[in-house]
Amino acid sequence: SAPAEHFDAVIAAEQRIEPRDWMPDAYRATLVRQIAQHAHSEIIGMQPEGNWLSRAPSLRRKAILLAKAQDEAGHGLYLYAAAETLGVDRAELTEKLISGRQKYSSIFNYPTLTFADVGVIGWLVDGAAICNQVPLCRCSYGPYARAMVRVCKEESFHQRQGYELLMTLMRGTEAQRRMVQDAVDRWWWPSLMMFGPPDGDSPNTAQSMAWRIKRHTNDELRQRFVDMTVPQAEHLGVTLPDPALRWNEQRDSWDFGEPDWSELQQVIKGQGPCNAQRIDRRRAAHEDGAWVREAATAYADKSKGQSSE
Amino acid sequence: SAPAEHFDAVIAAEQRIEPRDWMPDAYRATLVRQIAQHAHSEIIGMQPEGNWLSRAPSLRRKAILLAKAQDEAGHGLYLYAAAETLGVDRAELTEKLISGRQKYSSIFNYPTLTFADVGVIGWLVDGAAICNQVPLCRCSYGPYARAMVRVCKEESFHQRQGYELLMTLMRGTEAQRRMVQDAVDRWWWPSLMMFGPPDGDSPNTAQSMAWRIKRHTNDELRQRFVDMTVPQAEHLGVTLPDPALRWNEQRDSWDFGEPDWSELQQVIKGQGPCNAQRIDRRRAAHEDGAWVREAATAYADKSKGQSSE
Amino acid sequence: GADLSLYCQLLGDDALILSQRLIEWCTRAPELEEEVALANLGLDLLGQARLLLTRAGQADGTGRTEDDFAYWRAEHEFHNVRLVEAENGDFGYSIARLLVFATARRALYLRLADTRAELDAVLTSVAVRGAKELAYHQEYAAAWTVRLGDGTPYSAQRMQAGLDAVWPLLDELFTAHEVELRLGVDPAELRAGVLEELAAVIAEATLVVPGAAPMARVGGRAGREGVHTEALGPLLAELQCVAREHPGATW
Amino acid sequence: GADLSLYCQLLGDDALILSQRLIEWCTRAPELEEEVALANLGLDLLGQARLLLTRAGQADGTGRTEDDFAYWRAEHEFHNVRLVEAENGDFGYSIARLLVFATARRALYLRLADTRAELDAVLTSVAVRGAKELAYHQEYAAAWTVRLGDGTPYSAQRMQAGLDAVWPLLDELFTAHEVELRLGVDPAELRAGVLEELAAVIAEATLVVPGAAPMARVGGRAGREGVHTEALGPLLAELQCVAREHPGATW
Repeated sequence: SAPAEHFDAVIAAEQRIEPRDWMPDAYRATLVRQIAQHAHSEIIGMQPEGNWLSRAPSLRRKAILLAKAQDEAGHGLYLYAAAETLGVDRAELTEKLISGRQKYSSIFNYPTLTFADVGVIGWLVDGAAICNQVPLCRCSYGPYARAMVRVCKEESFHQRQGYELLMTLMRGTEAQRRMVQDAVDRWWWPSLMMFGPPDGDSPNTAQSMAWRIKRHTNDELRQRFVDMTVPQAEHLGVTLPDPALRWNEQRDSWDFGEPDWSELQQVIKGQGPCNAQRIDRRRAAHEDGAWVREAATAYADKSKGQSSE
Repeated sequence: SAPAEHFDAVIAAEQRIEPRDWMPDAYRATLVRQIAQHAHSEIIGMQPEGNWLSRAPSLRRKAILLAKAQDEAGHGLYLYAAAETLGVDRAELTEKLISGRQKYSSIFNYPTLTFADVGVIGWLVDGAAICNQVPLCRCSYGPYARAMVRVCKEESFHQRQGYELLMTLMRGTEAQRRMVQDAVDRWWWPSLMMFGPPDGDSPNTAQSMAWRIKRHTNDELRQRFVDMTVPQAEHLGVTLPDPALRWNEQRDSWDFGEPDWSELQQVIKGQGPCNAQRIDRRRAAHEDGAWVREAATAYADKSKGQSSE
Repeated sequence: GADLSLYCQLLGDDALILSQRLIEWCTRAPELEEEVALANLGLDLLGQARLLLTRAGQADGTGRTEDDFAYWRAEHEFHNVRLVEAENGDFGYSIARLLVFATARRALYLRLADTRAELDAVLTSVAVRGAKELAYHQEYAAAWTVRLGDGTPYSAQRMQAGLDAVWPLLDELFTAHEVELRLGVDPAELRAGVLEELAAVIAEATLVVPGAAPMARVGGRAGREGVHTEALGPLLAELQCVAREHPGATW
Repeated sequence: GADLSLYCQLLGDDALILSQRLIEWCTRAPELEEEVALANLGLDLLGQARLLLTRAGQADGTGRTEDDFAYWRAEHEFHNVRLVEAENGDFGYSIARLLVFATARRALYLRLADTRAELDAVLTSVAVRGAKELAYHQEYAAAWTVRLGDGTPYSAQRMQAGLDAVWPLLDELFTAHEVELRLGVDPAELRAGVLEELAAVIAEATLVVPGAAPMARVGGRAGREGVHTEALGPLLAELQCVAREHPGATW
């Protein structure tokens, strides 16, 4: 059919599909799922760092962290808006999040236990997110690609701030250095797992790549992240908790060990240290705010009624 | 009438009226009001000190404070039980407390701002309470008098613990001594106001004394408290914030200044620093616990049903 | 001088403590747009607090930094009004407090921004910028006051309850501390204008201006004199705990 | 030795942190009788914590006091299981946690109280007394579990939700820390008996034994290894704030 040919041609030409264009149902469903999960991750991702907002040990760090939380809420807004161009609405996606029918990135189901975690999340978690997201700036779906351009710009700013915090702590007291190393020990493996299962266990990758949603396999991105991060760790003076980590001359890359996929499976299944807590918080905010949203709607309706009189 | 004569005779003979005895309606109403207010004061009085339970700076002090809070809940229980012998029930009194129709001692509408406040409450507030309450051990209404015997014994234990805490702090650091003096500055005048308005403004005193509920006027008790406390303050090494305080050879008593009755009036009218907070907390506990009490009742009814089958 | 320093602490502490309360809304707001807005308000106030506390440490010659003031003072050394330290309550209470604070503080900043009566050039510049920020805070709070007041019956009740609960704390904003009198910036002069602005918003929200009397002071003292409510201690314990666990550390 | 000290810290930290959570119920309980009872439970656990932490400081020769352990350790130096640090939730959750903890800890104390296999005379005496106290805790929690489970439909739902939420934290009570293995007191041996006791109470409460899987560890570590949840930091900040504001002071 003509619309299907147009779709294929746009994809092949590396151009953008726009909301009014025809698209295969499966393409739409894949995008809705992925963009929603991404939006949910921004919103849930406010919690682990938000945990340190009230306790940030300097006013400057408090301001930086608060600005970051604000950015993340903003990213959530762009991404929900991008998902809405595909014919779903934000309220529906929120319902799916708080009822556990849609996922968010499992990394946020780990606890933040010291202020150094804030830095390590900026460095490793935002770093891994950027590896995942930069290719999405060229994603075949226009609104998503454009949202990602904005998101990536801010994320890399956050990443630099996280690294800068860690540099400061590593130049600080013995206790501060210990905090950083401990945070790295806890976050390293979960960060590697952010790229998803090994390629052999990732059946949807091929289709997503054919649709130019995804550009690289999970293992390619993971390797890119490791190669980028190892020298940064050395510069920082921390040890990555992987005895198998060594430079491979032939591959011109770092070899690294296997993450504990069974722990990831537990977390994905809902048994992570913070799954219940994260969803509970989001649900409580949603439920506690219901009367406020209802009031806003009622007021808007009244105002509309008056202005049309 | 015969019962009225019996009542008068018992009062005159300094004996006890018991629940089944006839008593004038006004006597009953006065006692219900006074015992309920007393019970409410025990329960609300848990809050100012309870505020420091989680932060007590040594485990020993934490244990002492927790035991005291437990005692106060216990006093509330005895006193509500004494009120119930007069034909009211605890649930009804609780409703009156949280709807503001019955009062509690205004002293608990002041905030506790440092750990020294815990000691000063023990010393001054419990001290003033004891001055008020010791004569109540000889009150004409039996159940109230007996409850007071038990309460007074524990209160004087609390008072000694409070004083001992203050002695420790006064032997401590400069900051600790400053905390004690600051707490004394804040609690001295409210403690004096615990004895109620000056005798000239206390129209019910005469009737209560005739009924042998009350044994001394407000001003008599206030003087007794001042005379008892001034030497304790000297021993402690704190200054009582009253420039008019001086020994009166002729009266063989301490002269002292006039409390700020207008501030007390504000607090009594509900505008104290903590009135809203104290009642809100009690109301929240009551409302949050409603489902628990309902469940206990439902279970008790079922069990009764089963055992009578 | 010492007076200017103390005055900067009065204003800086108000901003710091209210910013800390706004931060608590983060991940708890009724809508994502409110997450963004409340964080933004918190950032503005935090920014004002940093400038004011930094100025306080310069003005008295002690060289104390913003962090010295925020993390290393005891509760009785904080000079904020009791209004800003109260717990957040529900969204209605938080909006009511924000409305009252932003209206009063903007009026004050506008007065301090008047260079004809300049106290201090740094303070003037904080006030000029702060007045612009607070205009947005005031608008935001007013818009929500109206939406909630004229929304559903339930929201009207909660918004009214929020205003009623906040009202007793209003008085302290207009009760001069001695340093304000010495510097010739008596906030009592702002009272009538602020109350008028508040009354207009409350009327538009179809609500009633509360009649509640001011909250009593403690032997004549209140927040400005370091006598706070029981809400401040736990707030400071949280604010200060990490910094105090690592004395002398740099972050 | 160091092992005995660490073991006393494991048990002492559990008691200390749960006691701190019980204290939060004070002035918030559903009934005055519960105010008295929960304070009583908190006092018992606090008493156990004090004896155990005091013993810990003797056993390793450092002479650290109970207060040194409670007030001057950092979060990662606390060894309590994650179960005891979780926020109180509603009365149903608190009762569920209490039931689980009291049942498991009493079983452990009964074993430690067996003088034929005595590790340490002080520990034995704490265990003997503690087992008696915990028998009351267990009875109290069981009675409420049954009342709520077999009370109203709403209370049944909340009690079940409490059990469901607590269940993933059960596993850690039976997962041996290396020091427990070295001392020959593997808590895994208690698992079957404790689960049986719990199942009997839950059956009487007409509720269902939850099937929830254990909460994941973090790179293999959890509470015993100093890797806690986000609930512990704020609890410790509150617990420690006054003591830390006055280093070296005596109370």
